Amino acid sequence: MPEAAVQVRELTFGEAIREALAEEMRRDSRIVLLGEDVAEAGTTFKVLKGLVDEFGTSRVIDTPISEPGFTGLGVGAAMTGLRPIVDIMFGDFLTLVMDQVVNQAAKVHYMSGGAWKVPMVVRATMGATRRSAAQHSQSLHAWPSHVPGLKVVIPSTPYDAKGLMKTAIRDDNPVVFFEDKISYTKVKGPVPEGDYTIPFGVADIKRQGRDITLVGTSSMVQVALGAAAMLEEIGISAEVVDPRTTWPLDEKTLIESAKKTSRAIVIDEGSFRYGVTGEIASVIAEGAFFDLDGPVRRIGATHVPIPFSPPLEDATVPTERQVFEMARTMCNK
Amino acid sequence: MPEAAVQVRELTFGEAIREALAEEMRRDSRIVLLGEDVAEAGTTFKVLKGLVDEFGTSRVIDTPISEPGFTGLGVGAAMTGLRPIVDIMFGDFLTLVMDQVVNQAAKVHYMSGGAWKVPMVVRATMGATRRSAAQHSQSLHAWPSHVPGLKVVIPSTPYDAKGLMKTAIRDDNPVVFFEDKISYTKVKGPVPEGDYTIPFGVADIKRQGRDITLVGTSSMVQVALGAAAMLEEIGISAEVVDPRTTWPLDEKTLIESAKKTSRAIVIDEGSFRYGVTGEIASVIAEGAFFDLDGPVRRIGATHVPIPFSPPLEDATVPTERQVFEMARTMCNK
Amino acid sequence: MITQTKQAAGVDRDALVVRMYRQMMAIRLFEERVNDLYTRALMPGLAHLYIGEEAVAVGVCEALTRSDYITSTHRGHGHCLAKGAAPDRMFAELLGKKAGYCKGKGGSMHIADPATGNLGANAIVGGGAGIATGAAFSAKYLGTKQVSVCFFGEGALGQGILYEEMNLAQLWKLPVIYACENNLYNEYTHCSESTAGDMLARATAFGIAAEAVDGQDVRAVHAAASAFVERARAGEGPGFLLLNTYRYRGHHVGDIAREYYRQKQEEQFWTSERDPITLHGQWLIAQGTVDQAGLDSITSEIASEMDRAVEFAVNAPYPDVSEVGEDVYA
Amino acid sequence: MITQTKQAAGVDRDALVVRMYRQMMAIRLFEERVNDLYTRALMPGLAHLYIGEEAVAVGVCEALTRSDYITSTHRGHGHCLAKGAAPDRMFAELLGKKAGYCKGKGGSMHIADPATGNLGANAIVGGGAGIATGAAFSAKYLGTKQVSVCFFGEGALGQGILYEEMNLAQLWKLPVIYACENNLYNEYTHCSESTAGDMLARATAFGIAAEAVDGQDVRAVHAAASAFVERARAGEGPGFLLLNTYRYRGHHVGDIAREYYRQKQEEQFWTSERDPITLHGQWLIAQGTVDQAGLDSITSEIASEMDRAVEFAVNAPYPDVSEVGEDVYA
Ligand SMILES: Cc1ncc(C[n+]2csc(CCOP(=O)(O)OP(=O)(O)O)c2C)c(N)n1
Ligand SMILES: Cc1ncc(C[n+]2csc(CCOP(=O)(O)OP(=O)(O)O)c2C)c(N)n1
Ligand SMILES: [Mg+2]
Ligand SMILES: [Mg+2]
Repeated sequence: MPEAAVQVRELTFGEAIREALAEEMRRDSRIVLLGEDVAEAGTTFKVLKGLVDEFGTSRVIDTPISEPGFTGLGVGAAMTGLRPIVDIMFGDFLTLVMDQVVNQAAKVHYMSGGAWKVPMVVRATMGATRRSAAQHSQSLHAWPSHVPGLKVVIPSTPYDAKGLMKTAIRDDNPVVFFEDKISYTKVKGPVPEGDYTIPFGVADIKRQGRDITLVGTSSMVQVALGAAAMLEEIGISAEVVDPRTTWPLDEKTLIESAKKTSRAIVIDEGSFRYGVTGEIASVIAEGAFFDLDGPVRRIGATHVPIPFSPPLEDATVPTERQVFEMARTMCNK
Repeated sequence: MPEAAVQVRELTFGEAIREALAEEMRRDSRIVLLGEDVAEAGTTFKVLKGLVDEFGTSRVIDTPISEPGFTGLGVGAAMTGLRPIVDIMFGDFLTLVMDQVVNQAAKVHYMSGGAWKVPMVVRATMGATRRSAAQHSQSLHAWPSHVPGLKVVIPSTPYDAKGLMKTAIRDDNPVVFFEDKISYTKVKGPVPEGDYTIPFGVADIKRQGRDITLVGTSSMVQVALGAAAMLEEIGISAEVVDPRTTWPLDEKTLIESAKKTSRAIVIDEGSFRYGVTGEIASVIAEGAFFDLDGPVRRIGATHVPIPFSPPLEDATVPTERQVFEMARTMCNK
Repeated sequence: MITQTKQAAGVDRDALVVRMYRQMMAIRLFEERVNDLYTRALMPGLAHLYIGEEAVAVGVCEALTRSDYITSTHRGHGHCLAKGAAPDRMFAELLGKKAGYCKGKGGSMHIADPATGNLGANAIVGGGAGIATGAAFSAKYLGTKQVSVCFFGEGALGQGILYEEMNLAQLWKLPVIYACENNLYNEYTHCSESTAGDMLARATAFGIAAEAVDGQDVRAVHAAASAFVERARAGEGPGFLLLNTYRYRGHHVGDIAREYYRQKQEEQFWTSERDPITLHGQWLIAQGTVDQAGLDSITSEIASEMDRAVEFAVNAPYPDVSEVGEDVYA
Repeated sequence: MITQTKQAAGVDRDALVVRMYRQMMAIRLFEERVNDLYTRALMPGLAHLYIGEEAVAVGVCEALTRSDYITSTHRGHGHCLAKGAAPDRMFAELLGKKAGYCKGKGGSMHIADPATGNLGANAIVGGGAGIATGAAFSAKYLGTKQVSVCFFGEGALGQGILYEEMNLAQLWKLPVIYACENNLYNEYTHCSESTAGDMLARATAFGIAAEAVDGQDVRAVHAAASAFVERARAGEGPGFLLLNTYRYRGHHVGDIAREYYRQKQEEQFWTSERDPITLHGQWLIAQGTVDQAGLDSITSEIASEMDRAVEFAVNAPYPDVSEVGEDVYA
């Protein structure tokens, strides 16, 4: 095999994000990172470890515990020449910054008739099963996805995370970027060195299949892939589609996959009701109705606050087995 | 006609809400009203006008402009023996109280294993076309509907508003109650004097029909009824279903109506994407798929921040004409 | 006419004090026309008039350069004009016309203008605090020497984010000035019912330099603002101005019957004894800087400018409905 | 053994000071076992230990009656025990067992107990401020004479809601005490990097009575807290206590390598010179209230109670998976 021009290494999801941030910060001195314990501690998840050594405390900035405060500051900084990235340690704390993100960042461009823009990234985490209980385990990506003016990214692999993060940073709009906590160290994959970007609104078919479409978001892509492997053993060929961004949404790929397979399940880790699955399932149903064998089905987190107790918490998160069983039933096997 | 035991008057939507609050406050001295300019001013919409005269400033309480502060205070008061009703003047300001509503109020009962409860009502407004622009016109009911532990009410008529408000106040859980601003004075209807309640999770069929189901929420019920009248003229019989509460959701009534008519449109005034229509359409599609002639269709507000300029703003809100056209196409007329 | 050039330092004193008169008068006459448009049902929605508070916006903005930043509020026309915006495009915005500063998409509560450093009015009370502080962060990071002013009403002292921002500003020595316009009322509630303790202490608690100023005295406002601006520009960190003032009219144009929340006598006291334009006019005459005829000619000049601006706006076209989907994303 | 009866007034002084020793020791030994459970991988998730700060919770809670309210934090075991909770059900909660205070649904960061007035620990920094203030609102409205204490770390001074609540509390003269535990660190950041100005002034700015106290001196904490509780109970409004203390261990049990954010010498100074239990024990002996043997027997008594509590919890069953859907709605 000829030596590849670009070296591809195995990185964890967290490493891929750090690499994207470091490369972008090298490229553009207007990028600053703001958040609690982002500097020497490198965040509580250690994802930013080392960045402060390279970029210094004027660009990797520890803030007080003031999520609304530093997010609001980020909006103003973005309007006036910087490209701030703010770190919301636990996505659950998005509750505190919705005004800055939704009433300010998302609307500034429109309300000003295009006069101002807000090139800002809000990094937030998502995902349960860390035994962190109800206020540290939520996946709240449905909320910003509902808000015109925002873009929302939910990467599932290290490769996607790096490329999408670069796109997010270079985007002139406010982008909310959700990182699955468990994936930080658990999910590994090939990541090219150096520069590449992945456009928003382009779904990725993570696995080709014929009999059923499994749409997964964030860590649920792994669950879908696991279920697909199980399904293969009983002769069902599942296609796994990862939208990668909830907004913009690649409706075409979703619809075409469902048309091809005639069945679809949408799997997401947010609370089940009025979440991401409703929109995606509706889009598929509207676009592929006459090619569908049956209704688009949905799996989300059990519609309860996330419990601390391990057996209870585990029961709230969608599993491979659950997807497998549903798919099998839908395929009449 | 014999004299009715209970007198029924024509009240506006706003008067019905005031009457419910007044009757409940008479019944239960633990109820207090907290919000900005709720006392002498009776809110900026004048909905509470007069309540302070009857109940005094110890129960109808003007607060500083501190939405997180007084909502959080309401949570604590609810846990310790009161039944607070907090007033979020514009539903857009829910952005400021999501932490108190979502991380605190909604989760206290569950996180404490049932030890504490939060009998609290958060009143908020919704609805556009008041020329109030992007930060004073949003309909954000999809967000709390996504949150386990909350109940969410979106009444459309004075009758429903009164009965549902009483249920909300008597409920031992946090309830977010959305009031359409335009309806306050514009929508009138019969309201019985005295006590009655309407259970949560029971949809109301506002109009019987055979050919198509129009699911409307809040002010969109009026839009659906208007469209139904237009459809009648061209020989299409539309059924109008009002879920009245997004959570709990009366799935059965929605599904049965769609099964009967074989077609459904869901109309809601929130931003189109990842909003209420996605969930309701999915529920209908999952439950009635094999009886449907085509996909469940959805109409929401144009997915843009709400513009100030009248012709632009008017273009964002679902209209009778839009519903009519869509229904006609679906019915092949 | 709104003078567009501003040089805070080295400016001729006479020109400055006359320009401040002119600017205050421009705001007054602008707002009277807003009220008129509302009364004649020509303006969609509502608006919050700045009448009575003119010395605040003018005194502060005359201490700034054109490229310095401001954030403004729901009661924002005064800030906008004082920072140098053109009345015709402002009226156009208030009427939802395409020629407006925001192409009609923002309206009264969201006028923004990069050319004059106006980061935008804000309909969320306290909503500009983060933006203003962030602009100061940029200025410091980029070394531009710009200063940022955050205008807000005393009602915003109820919003926690203000304290978060003041903490950040003082920690990082950001060039931002928090300009608290204390007009005594949060909508229909007196500030004494909503504000515990001492207002100035709300800033000094964070170590921020703070000063109370007579907000009806445009020269006092200008002096205090200039000192804070200079400090901030020199890298010495944020300041907090408590500008004591009064709004003559209702909370918004529709707030006519106000007796239930404040006395007519109170209003009369301020309008007759404490009017910033009258006081400054008297001073100008006493100083011999201008005579009454000079002031009158300023007034009539501005009046005709405003009338032309209204006419422009009334006759300007609405945006095309197809524009509703534009400017959502950059 | 955790003494359950508390009468703030008229209590025998000797009994009080000995009980405070006992309570502090109970917290210390409880937390050591938590760390042990974590190290042995028996505890799901993480926990934030209160070791070093015992005098704060005990000094404050001994100034309260059982029906007075508290809100607590992510570092909440100390408050919970000091307010009278039973260690066995606490350990059970930490292990996610059905017998826990929250049936295993809350875990370390959410223990709540109506029987002892514990409104709950909170994993949102500053998240208890509203709840505590609301409980004080209820107490005043219902005339129950209860007092509410809001415990929070100095990191919560960064959260705007705290200022909103202090404003409300002072405006409405609510019986709430804001107990700020200043252990110098917000996670891995020193408070001087996150807190501008003077901490006490953050409360006095609202007109709230405030006092700084040596948080390693349980008697000083108790005295200051008692004075504020009495004032509050008498209807004179809120108070703010700045309790200067130190956490000996990591931010959470997994935070072992701490050199990058604080010096070993600093830790050593506090543990060897400023340990609240050692200091109070020495005082008790010096006063002749108890001798060393007496203290030792308290310690061993508590140690066995804690061991039994751990055993109970370890052996207790998990909730049944079917319970996941219970307690969502009342
Ligand atoms: C967060 C928020 N809460 C409430 C309102 C409604 N509101 C608009 S103006 C206003 C009063 C503001 O008072 P103040 O800050 O003193 O400004 P003033 O109107 O006196 O200039 C209120 C409560 C709002 N716009 N935003
Ligand atoms: C709103 C919010 N932001 C951030 C966090 C993450 N976090 C947990 S504890 C902590 C530090 C708290 O410091 P302090 O309040 O001083 O309490 P201490 O841990 O020192 O007792 C942080 C930042 C959180 N739980 N909630
Ligand atoms: Mg005011
Ligand atoms: Mg601390």
